[in-house]
Amino acid sequence: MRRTSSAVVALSLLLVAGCAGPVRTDAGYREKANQSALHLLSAARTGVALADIARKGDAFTPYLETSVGDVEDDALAVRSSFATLQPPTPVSDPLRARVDALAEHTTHGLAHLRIGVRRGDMDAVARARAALLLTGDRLDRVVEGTR
Amino acid sequence: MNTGRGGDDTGHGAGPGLPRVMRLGFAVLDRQILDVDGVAVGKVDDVELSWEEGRRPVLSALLTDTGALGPRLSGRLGRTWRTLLGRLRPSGDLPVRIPPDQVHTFTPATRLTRPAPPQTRVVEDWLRTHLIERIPGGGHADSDGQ
Amino acid sequence: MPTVTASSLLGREVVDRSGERVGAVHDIVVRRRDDGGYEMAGFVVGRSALAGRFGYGATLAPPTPLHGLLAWLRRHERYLPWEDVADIGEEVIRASVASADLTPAWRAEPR
Amino acid sequence: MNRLTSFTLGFLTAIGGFLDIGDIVANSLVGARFGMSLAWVIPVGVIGVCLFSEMAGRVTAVSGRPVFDLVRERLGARAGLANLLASSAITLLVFAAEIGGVALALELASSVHYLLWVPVVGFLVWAVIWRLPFERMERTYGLLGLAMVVFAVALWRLGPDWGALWHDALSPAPPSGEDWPTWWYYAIAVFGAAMSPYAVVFFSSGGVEERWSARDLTLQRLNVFFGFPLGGLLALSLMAGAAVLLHPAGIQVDHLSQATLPVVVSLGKVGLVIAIVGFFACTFGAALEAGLATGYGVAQYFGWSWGKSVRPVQAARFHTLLLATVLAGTAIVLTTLDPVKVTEYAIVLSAAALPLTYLPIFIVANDRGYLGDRVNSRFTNIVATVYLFLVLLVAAATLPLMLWTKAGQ
Repeated sequence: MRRTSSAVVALSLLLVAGCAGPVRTDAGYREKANQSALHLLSAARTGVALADIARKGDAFTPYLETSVGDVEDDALAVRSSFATLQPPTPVSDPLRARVDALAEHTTHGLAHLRIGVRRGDMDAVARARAALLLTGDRLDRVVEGTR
Repeated sequence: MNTGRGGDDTGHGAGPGLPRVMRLGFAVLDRQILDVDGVAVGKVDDVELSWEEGRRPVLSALLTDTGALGPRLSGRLGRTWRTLLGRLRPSGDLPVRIPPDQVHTFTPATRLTRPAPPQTRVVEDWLRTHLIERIPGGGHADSDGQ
Repeated sequence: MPTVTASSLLGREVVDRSGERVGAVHDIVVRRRDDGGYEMAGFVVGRSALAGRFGYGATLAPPTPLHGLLAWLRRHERYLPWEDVADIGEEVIRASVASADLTPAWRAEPR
Repeated sequence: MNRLTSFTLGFLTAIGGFLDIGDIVANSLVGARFGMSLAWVIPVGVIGVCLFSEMAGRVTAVSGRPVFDLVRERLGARAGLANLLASSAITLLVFAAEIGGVALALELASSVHYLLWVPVVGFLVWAVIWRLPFERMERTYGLLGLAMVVFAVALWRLGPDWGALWHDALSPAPPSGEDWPTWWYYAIAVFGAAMSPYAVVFFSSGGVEERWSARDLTLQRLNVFFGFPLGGLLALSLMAGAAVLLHPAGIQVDHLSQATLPVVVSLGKVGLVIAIVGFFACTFGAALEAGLATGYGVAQYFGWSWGKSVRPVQAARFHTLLLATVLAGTAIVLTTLDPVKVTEYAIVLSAAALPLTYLPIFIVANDRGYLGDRVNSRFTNIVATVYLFLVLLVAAATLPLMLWTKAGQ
């Protein structure tokens, strides 16, 4: 009983703490940027893998649509929550600009991929793949640089 | 009359038969009650002891049903429990009493020599007639499990 | 005819002749009479709620590596036969003997 | 049915029945994020669940008493009720996670949003519990769950560097960029996924439903001791597939679709179809188990008549409770909480709740009054005591780690 109620309290605390709280230091901001880049990287690389699968005809359209849609939603959520973070000092401004731009590239790339998959347009899928691959590598460098 | 450390001395029936000496909390309390047909009646929610002045107390009844369980869940939880049940069954909530001479064996489950007392089936019967019987297939036996 | 429920006896405090605390009621021992009814034989009294609640001492043996631990937890366990009960009160059960005279094993009771 | 067929069926059921949404999510997620560095937890969990199920199965077969019967009996009315409430709450969460998992598998196959599938799945689960005989229900979903073998085939087709995988598995430390508390937190998740208490409650209650006797004991033991480790191997191949393909790419598993990537990349459409069938069977089967486990627990605590093998009209309270469980579980998923996140919490909390059911079983497995000569052997007792301390440690560490790591973020 006591365990259940404390679990409920813990859960609600986590849900509150999980949402992006205010960031007061540049180091804290870097950590948030690192987390956001990690999630974007995961989304972009998933997009690349799905594009490969689509081009080889290795999966059915409903699967591809759902899978791309899943990571596109993730990337959009990361992008909007990162955009609402206030950089504590101007020192963080370049990092903000970089991650923000890469977030935009990721969501765009995934949107193009989704459109291409749905239309069965393999040229569009190939273009989206190339863009996501490039974005992924850049995100990788951000992740390494903010560790 | 010392029975030593023999098997029937220890509170468990090695087969049918009643133990000579047993611990109530260990061997009786909170055990499943099954009636003569093997139908689950409830748990031994409490045990009643009574005595005549100057005599040893004797085991006078096994108590079951929410009326016996409620007081055991004392504290805040127990009080809530009692209020809740008071609302469900306003007609007084006396526990169901089972005289010890109706017990065939105590462990591992309390087996009775009679069918279940009717009071133990009030909620069960209500739910059956008002809900379960009305869903198609309610009377269907799960033959593979038999 | 006075009645009492087993659950209200379990956990009740037990003191000896001089008022010194022996422990709390862990279990109630009953024995079968020739007429088939069960009568009270005595109380198992102990201090460790953990060991007492699980019911060690009857058919239940502690798992091999925990023998020592359980024996240690049960070191205060005593058997209080009905003959040595002076009074069953609302709060405490009073014994008519000194706690040092009580034996640990409930089964060693002469019957 | 002759003994060999019955053994084969039971054994295959145990392999497929081992996996559920918790195993799928935990092992893929951990493989993608931590490589093989947490692979050691799977054997620890599998040995634990074998031990736990064997004790519970033995007590059930010899005495006919399932888990919550014993919980009430050994812990008493109050502690037993507290135990029941905590266990039921967590099992309900697991049930919701499984329903969400079935809906997600259907979404992958149809691209119809999973929330639209949830009521359908809820109804199907209830209908199967209501009508399908116990043994057929257990076998169908266990056998279909064998489709998860596709993950082992996929791993082999991916052609990993086995030496490197083995080396990673033998270096239990967080990979760069991850800290120790998070690593330990996910170790608990993998442990909780392998050693799920609801499955043991279901297993022992199922023993009563199928009327095991001491004679069935050997068969049950064989099923457990061979089936569960092989199920563990499938869990390991889920983890290894993710470690080989997703970990180097930096892909994290936040969705069921990402867990299917190793199969689709190496086996294409055929692999995808089989994997979706496997997901469906594992999660649907586990939804049935978790739903029934909630009903079993409550009915056993109060001593009601219960079970699928009696006609529903003879177990009205039990079936009303099951109906309420299905409705509550479905409602939890319909709140749009992410089913994958619900799963993560459910497995971690299951691990924390393990002592609640493990301890009473362990105590009773040493009661000669119940088991006569079939009480735990000295060896079993030593191993079981080690696991007792392990589950207590896990239970104590879970909430602090959850808070410290913000649930593994």
